[in-house]
Amino acid sequence: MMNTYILILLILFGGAFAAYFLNKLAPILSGLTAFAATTIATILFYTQVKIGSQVQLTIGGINLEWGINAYSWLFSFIVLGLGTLASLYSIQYMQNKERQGYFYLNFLLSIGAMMGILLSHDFVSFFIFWEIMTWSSFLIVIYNGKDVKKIGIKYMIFSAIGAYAMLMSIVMIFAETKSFLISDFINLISTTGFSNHILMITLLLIGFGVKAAVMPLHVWAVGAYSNSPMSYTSVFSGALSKMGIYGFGIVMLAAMTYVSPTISENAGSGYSIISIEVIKIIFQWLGAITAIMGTLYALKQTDAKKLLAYSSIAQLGYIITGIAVGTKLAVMSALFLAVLHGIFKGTLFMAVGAIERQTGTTDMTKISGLIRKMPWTFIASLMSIIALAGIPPLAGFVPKWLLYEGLITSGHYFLVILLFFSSTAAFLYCYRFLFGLFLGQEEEETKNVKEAPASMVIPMMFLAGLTLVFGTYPGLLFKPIANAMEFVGMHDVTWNMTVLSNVWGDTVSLNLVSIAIFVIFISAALFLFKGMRGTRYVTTKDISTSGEIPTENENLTYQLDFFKPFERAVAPLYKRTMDKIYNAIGESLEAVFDFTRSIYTGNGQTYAIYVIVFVVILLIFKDSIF
Amino acid sequence: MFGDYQNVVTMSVYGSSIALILIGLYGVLIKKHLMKIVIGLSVVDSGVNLMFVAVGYIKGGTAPIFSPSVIDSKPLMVDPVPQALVLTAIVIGFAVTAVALSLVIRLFKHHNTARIDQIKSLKW
Amino acid sequence: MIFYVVIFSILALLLVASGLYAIIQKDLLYAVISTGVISLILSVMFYLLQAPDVALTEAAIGVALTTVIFVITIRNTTRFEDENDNNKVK
Amino acid sequence: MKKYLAIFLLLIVGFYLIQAFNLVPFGANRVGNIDDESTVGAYYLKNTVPKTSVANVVTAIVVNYRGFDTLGEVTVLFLATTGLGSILFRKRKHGEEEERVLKESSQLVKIGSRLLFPFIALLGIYVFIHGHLTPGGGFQGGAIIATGFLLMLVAYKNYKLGHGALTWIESLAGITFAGIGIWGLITGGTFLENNAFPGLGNVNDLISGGVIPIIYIAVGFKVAAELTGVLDILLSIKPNKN
Repeated sequence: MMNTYILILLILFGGAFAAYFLNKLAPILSGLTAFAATTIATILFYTQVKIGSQVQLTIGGINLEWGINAYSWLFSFIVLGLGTLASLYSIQYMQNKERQGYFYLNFLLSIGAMMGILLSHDFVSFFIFWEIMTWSSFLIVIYNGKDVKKIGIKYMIFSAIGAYAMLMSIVMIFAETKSFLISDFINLISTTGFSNHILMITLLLIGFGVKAAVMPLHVWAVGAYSNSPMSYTSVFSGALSKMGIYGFGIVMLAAMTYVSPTISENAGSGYSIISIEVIKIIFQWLGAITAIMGTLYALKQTDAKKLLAYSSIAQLGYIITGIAVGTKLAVMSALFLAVLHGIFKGTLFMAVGAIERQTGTTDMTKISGLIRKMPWTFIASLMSIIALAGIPPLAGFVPKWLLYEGLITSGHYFLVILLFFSSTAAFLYCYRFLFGLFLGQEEEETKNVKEAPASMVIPMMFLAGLTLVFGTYPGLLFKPIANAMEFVGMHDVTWNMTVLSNVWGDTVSLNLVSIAIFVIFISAALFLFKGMRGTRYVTTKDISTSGEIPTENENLTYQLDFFKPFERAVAPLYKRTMDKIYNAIGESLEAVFDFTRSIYTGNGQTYAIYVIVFVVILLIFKDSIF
Repeated sequence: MFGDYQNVVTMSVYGSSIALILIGLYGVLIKKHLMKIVIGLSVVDSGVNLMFVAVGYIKGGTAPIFSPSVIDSKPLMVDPVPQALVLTAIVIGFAVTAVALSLVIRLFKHHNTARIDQIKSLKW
Repeated sequence: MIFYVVIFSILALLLVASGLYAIIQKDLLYAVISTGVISLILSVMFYLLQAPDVALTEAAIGVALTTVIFVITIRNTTRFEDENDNNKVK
Repeated sequence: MKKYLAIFLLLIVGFYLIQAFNLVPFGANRVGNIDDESTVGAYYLKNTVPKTSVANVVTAIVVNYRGFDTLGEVTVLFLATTGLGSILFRKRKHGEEEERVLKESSQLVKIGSRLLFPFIALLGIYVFIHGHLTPGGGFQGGAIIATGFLLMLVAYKNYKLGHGALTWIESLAGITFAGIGIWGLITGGTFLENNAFPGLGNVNDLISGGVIPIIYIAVGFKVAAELTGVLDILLSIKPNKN
């Protein structure tokens, strides 16, 4: 079993370096290498590795453990599945770009590191793989070479904050439990003191929160998601951010829900429950605020990439709320959404990447009416958008239903209102995305655009098809999720293959819903096709302007100020961006640095005087010091 | 060996080494010209070397060399260890001075001045 | 032995004097020559302190080579500590 | 203001330095009884002649007991030369002759330098060949030879130094030093093993002391080459034309 783990990692990491060097021979080879490596790793993983297998290692006197459990098994779907499809997609997407060896090196390194994170059951290897993941993704973020200073440094700073927080927490955990094993951490956390407990959990959650783009730590995400090549962004947003959720889940679910019953028996440490509750409430609200703010900012964007990036942040907010609420239904919905978000956001980023490759831009004000040029991309986007918006019969409906039900049954009514508002507002940007890119008038510039090549369409369509499958048979995903929850201590999770039900006895048969919708869809399509014959195509210039002649400067594109009234309504919320707050912090830090500069003058002689002053102080007080 | 004048010798040897160290340090701390700073460093170097050798000196001792005439008589010899250390220190001091001076030349070529109050590129 | 006492005190006085001169003198060339003098006196002192090896090294490296590289540096930079004085001589 | 602060601080430092020197009275016997080897100095003084048959104890310490240190020291010198070369590196224009910017010396200086140079070199070589018998050794001899070259460099405007030869001498000398050390490792068991090579011989013979004279000769050549290199680099800078 050990050999299989090592083999999988060896294939991914070795493939990374092979891809780098094969690029010298022919750039296409490195893409093929990446695809081969991910495919082989996937096949190997799902044929050779069994859930629950684990191996003990002792390195340098420290007990380490590698293994796979039901919980990490669930996340391996996203990592390996999305990794394989994205590497297939990359072959054509990256075709004529420079430095492909560099790209694939880091691509495979980050996928291998994610697998390593899922495989490691101890904090040492966990942290090492975490850092490899951070660095490789950082190197891809700066791959384009533009805005490196702004985006790359932002990402690096936040990653560093997260990593240091995590490292501190790991060291504290080791000091408390004398072990690096995650299972020991989970079992022993209830015995630690109050302040240590809070500090360890908070630091760990900061570390994971950075990757999961929780509200105050999300600033890096938009730039990083939109600046890296889209084939990687689908992995970045789809899988890499889920590593944050993975860690979040470990801390939240295992260390909190699992242990709290034993604490309540131990009357002396009742404060631990309070601390858990406080952290839970904080993160519920942070998740909800993240969801709302992400949605609102997504509305404002005119760039499709940034729109999707903000949408990712919003969706991650839902997941975090779900996990932080901690009831069975909420957690189930969160895990479902985690997998599903990987699927539909991966598709959407791939679709945007295809559009970028074919038209050269992702600015929604510049392109429109691509529906005729890129029908397959449109279908994939449409399905993913429907899934994102949570409309049946596609899979997005399932987690939303579960989440609302979970929140209402556990009494979080205000959160429900927030999330409901957020997901309603999400319809707006979903519509804008579809309309801006695919519908509307055809532009002159996009006249000669063709559909993306098959190797890019196939992954998209495959993932879009998955949303349909999971929408009709959510039980396929409920099963591993239930196993995973069983593993982290939530027993007796009930689920049904095709029927959603709630505690009040309402049931929704997804099969029936699907059939009904198909019937409506087909009849509507028949109706539309019949009526479409007489459609007249007009150019963009042919717009009624109430008799006034538009000047050259007037932009008549629909995309600009698309939701202006709505934006005006929620304008107060836009005022305080997290960016501004961080800038204010930065400015006040600079004042501190100015003070430091008056001590560290950069003048060697001043330093020499400091040394001598220090020596003199030592000499004068030598009797009291030594 | 020096009889009543022991204090005079002690003061002249130790005192001059302390004086050299302090004078050199003063140059390093106060002088604004880079050459003066390097000269100060070299003066401190000299003072420290003198201090080492003086500490190793033994009254009435001879140089630690067993010439044919003294090889059997086992005379009193001064401590050879500080001398070996100072030997190294002098050569290294030369290397340090050479590199420092080349940096001075480089800085002068770049800024057209060798006064540190006028070279501001690394200060704020 | 009064001879040694006198020699040591004279050497020490010369040492301190040339050290002060090396630091105070504004003309760097004189200051550098003064460091050469320090090395020379030191070399004598090392010899008197029964360290002929060190004396030889100091004589060869301190007196000759260090002084020479200082002089070469002065040739390549400025002669006076106060750089406005450079226009006076030349 | 800063000046008086510095003087004040230095006076305090000086006060404590004087106090420190009070603890080590000048001229007191700190080596102790040589025979009971109570101090390092006593050990060296007692064992140098019987164990290495080198007359000059300082040489024995520098080259043998602390041979590693000397190897590092030679490396530092080498690095200083290299660093100097790289700091003062100037890209020569195509076809530009290497030329030192010096005034033409008078005939007297030229002839005198030429006359003196062989004797200076001879003195230097004498000093490092007899390093184990008399005061002096590789560093001193090398420095003396370098002063000889300095004389030639200053006297003759276009005195050509064979850079290839300098590099070769330096490298060979360095390799000899390290090679002797490794040879000791092979035959005697320790790095820089003393009697690995020609045998110890009798004290005060020219050929005695094991590998110590050989190493010191190598060091002498190396130091001479390095110091000459330093001088050559410094002399070949073009001053600013102002």
